[in-house]
Amino acid sequence: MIDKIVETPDEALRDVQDGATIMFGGFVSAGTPSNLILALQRRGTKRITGIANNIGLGDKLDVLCEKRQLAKFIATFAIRASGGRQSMFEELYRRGEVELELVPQGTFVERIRSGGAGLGGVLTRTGLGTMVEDGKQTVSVEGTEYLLEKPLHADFAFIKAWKADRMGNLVYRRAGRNFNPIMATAADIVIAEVEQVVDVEELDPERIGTPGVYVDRVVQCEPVAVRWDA
Amino acid sequence: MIDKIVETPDEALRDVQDGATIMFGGFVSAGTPSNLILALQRRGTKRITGIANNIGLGDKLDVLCEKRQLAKFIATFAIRASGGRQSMFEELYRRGEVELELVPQGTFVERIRSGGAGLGGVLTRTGLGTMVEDGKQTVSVEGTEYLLEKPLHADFAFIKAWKADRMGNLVYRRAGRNFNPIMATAADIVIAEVEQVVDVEELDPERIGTPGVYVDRVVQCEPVAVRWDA
Amino acid sequence: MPDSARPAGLSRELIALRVAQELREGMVVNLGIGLPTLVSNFLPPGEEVIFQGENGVLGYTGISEEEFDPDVINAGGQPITLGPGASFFDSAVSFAMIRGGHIDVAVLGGLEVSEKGDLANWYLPERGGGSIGGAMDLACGAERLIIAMSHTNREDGPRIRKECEFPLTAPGVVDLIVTDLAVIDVEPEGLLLREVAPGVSPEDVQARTEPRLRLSPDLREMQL
Amino acid sequence: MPDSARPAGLSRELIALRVAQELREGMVVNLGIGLPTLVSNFLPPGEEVIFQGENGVLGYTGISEEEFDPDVINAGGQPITLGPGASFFDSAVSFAMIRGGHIDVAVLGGLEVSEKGDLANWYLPERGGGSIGGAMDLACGAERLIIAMSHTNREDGPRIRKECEFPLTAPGVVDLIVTDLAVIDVEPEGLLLREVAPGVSPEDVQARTEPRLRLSPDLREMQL
Repeated sequence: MIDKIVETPDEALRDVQDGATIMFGGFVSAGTPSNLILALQRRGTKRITGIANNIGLGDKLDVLCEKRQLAKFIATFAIRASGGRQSMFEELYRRGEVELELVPQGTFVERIRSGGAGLGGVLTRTGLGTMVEDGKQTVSVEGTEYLLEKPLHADFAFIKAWKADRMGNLVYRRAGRNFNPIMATAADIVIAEVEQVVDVEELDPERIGTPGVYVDRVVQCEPVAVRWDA
Repeated sequence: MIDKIVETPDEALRDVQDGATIMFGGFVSAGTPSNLILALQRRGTKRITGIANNIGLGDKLDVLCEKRQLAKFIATFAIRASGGRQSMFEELYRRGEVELELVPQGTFVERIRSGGAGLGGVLTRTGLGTMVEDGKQTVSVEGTEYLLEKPLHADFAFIKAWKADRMGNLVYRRAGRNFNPIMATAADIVIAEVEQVVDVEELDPERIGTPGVYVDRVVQCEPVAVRWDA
Repeated sequence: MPDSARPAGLSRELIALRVAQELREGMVVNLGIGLPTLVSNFLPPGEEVIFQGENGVLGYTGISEEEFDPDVINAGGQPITLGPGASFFDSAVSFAMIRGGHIDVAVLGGLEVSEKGDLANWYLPERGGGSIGGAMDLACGAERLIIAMSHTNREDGPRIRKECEFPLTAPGVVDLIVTDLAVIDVEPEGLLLREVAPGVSPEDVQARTEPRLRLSPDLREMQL
Repeated sequence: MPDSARPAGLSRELIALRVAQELREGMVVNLGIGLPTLVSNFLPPGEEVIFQGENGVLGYTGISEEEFDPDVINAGGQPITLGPGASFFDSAVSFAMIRGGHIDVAVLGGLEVSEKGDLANWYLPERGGGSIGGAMDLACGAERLIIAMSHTNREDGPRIRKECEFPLTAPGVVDLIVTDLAVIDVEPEGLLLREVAPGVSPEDVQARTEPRLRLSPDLREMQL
């Protein structure tokens, strides 16, 4: 019988090694695998290349900067207008202790999808005529120029869903989807933090957002409270 | 108040002109807009470029061959091993009266998605080393060769869903999804045939498969009975 | 620097109200972070404008005052209320919608706009970095791009310039600029001053705008 | 043409049974139209193999005998039964799964296979045309590709050839060939005969195979 449930976030991260490339689902408060991020902090894994929509002030991922666990980060939001305050990430970035690759959000998700779908990359107009095109190949299709953006793939994806069954089928809740279903397709090992584990008969086949075939481990956690202060 | 409901399939097709390019959702018996196809037959529109997964023996689309309404068809299934029987489409194709572009199914759906998502095309390994690559550009990404497959876009998409509301939000049923949600993104005018029109409050926001912003017209029809005989 | 005292100009709320007048029933509209977020507050009651959040929501109606639900937010991370016919989807679907030209109007904030419609709004020079978020995709993908911003920067220098000095978000994309002082169309022939804020003269606006403005034959005071 | 009478070989059902032996619990498997469809009938009871239909279904268990539901079909258009944990999705998601290497095993029918693992199975020479369907994507995308077919064509000529004569589905993709006469591995060094059907000799197989077969040191009769 297929059973992908593991007991604790720490056990779920058992083979995450120094130097790993890790995708993190979530968009600010929605669908962020906070318990897995905290377990990664406890584990102390070093020289991580992180891939997530946002890192910075108020983001759970900022905790990975406390002990300088990050070597590089690929994100769409990183340095934000936020008065005088700055995140630990911003501080490390300023000191040159972490590398940052800033990507337009549509390109970001499409590069991940491309990595998960075996495609050679993304042909997009976004970023043309801006700093984003620096050093990149362009391809002309019927007289129109497109930027070639390369696929993203990772060793691990840490994602968050609402419900799961033992087969790893995931159901998301509202705007908790965001990058989670896409990242689940683009990593060697996919670890899902969920609020509830239910019997395999309980999930409606019409509502499954990530089929279990993409998921390697499922861990049930009390959601870490997130508050919004803009 | 937004209201996209029209009374009859014939009214829904009011501006479909000779020479139109039309996408048709559906995979054999599932999610096929049979009532819209029959209305198109009644309308007698000529020189159509059709885009659909399958045309041939037992397919509703074959009726468009009775009065030679098709100039060209882009499909993944067209000529099938089926004993001595042949479809009207196959007969016309053999006589050179309709042009056929055969596409691998993954490339087919990805080209449509690309057309709907403003991308410049698809970079895929599928088709390399086969007749499918003839005359096409290849692009090298980090030492691997990919075939560049161009986006598909249409004047109209005829799609089929289970339920709709007045805003054009669509809910699909089981394997009735197939090409419908993707085609809904890639045509100037999208016409949806549905089994039920319900109040706008009745559709679960988590279950909407095509948001109403993609849909121009909705028509409620008694499903045309389809039988499976392999 | 302009040679006269800066006129008061509109509040952020009134800029949002003026932008809201550009929206019509049935339009699909994305509101950027900051000032643009306020636009949803100023729609005529019952007018069905469909707001999209690029984080994967369609059909929200405004900012929620209810208890915070971390999964019901817009792209600014703010809690939102849902209208009838709302739906949720993932980020790939969301940006396919944006890049594929299915957003009728995007309203974004701006740091600088050039007379050719170039937009700069992602790089924060004072911080030596920035965030792109969905801005580049929205700027390229939306059918119509409205920039809502203060007419001048903190030093009272012009934000509407011959060329942007800051790194671009996208070249040649802005259709309409709504500021605290004026409403300006970006046209192939250059910038066209269509409306001025109450108490503001065309000369006041020109004095705080680097490129030459053409005056619309129908130039008028904003109706607020 | 071979110089001896053709041995009887396995029925379609027994070929399917032999293919089923290659599957393990937890594997994600796509069964092509025709003979491969029969494979799901021959799994040990309770073994959770997850069958994918490229039309947008995962977790079906077999062909249904119940009343026909037009929306519950596999890629062959056949009515299916659903197992626990089944799910539905659209064709873009389905082919992202196939092309992205998330299908462990695809079982397809074949017209010809070359000694380099080239597959030809979409073009029907007798009809002057064909259908590609999902075959090219499955052939390129699946982690392991098993071809289930009759060892010879209608004229008793070999389907396993030095070079395919028919238009290719994909070059260099086949891992294992299961026919009514034999089980053959496609290896970088060429074809390796692993098993023969009951009552069939290695010589019988070689006589009906164009390229030279190497004999596995563990060559044995199929266990059915």
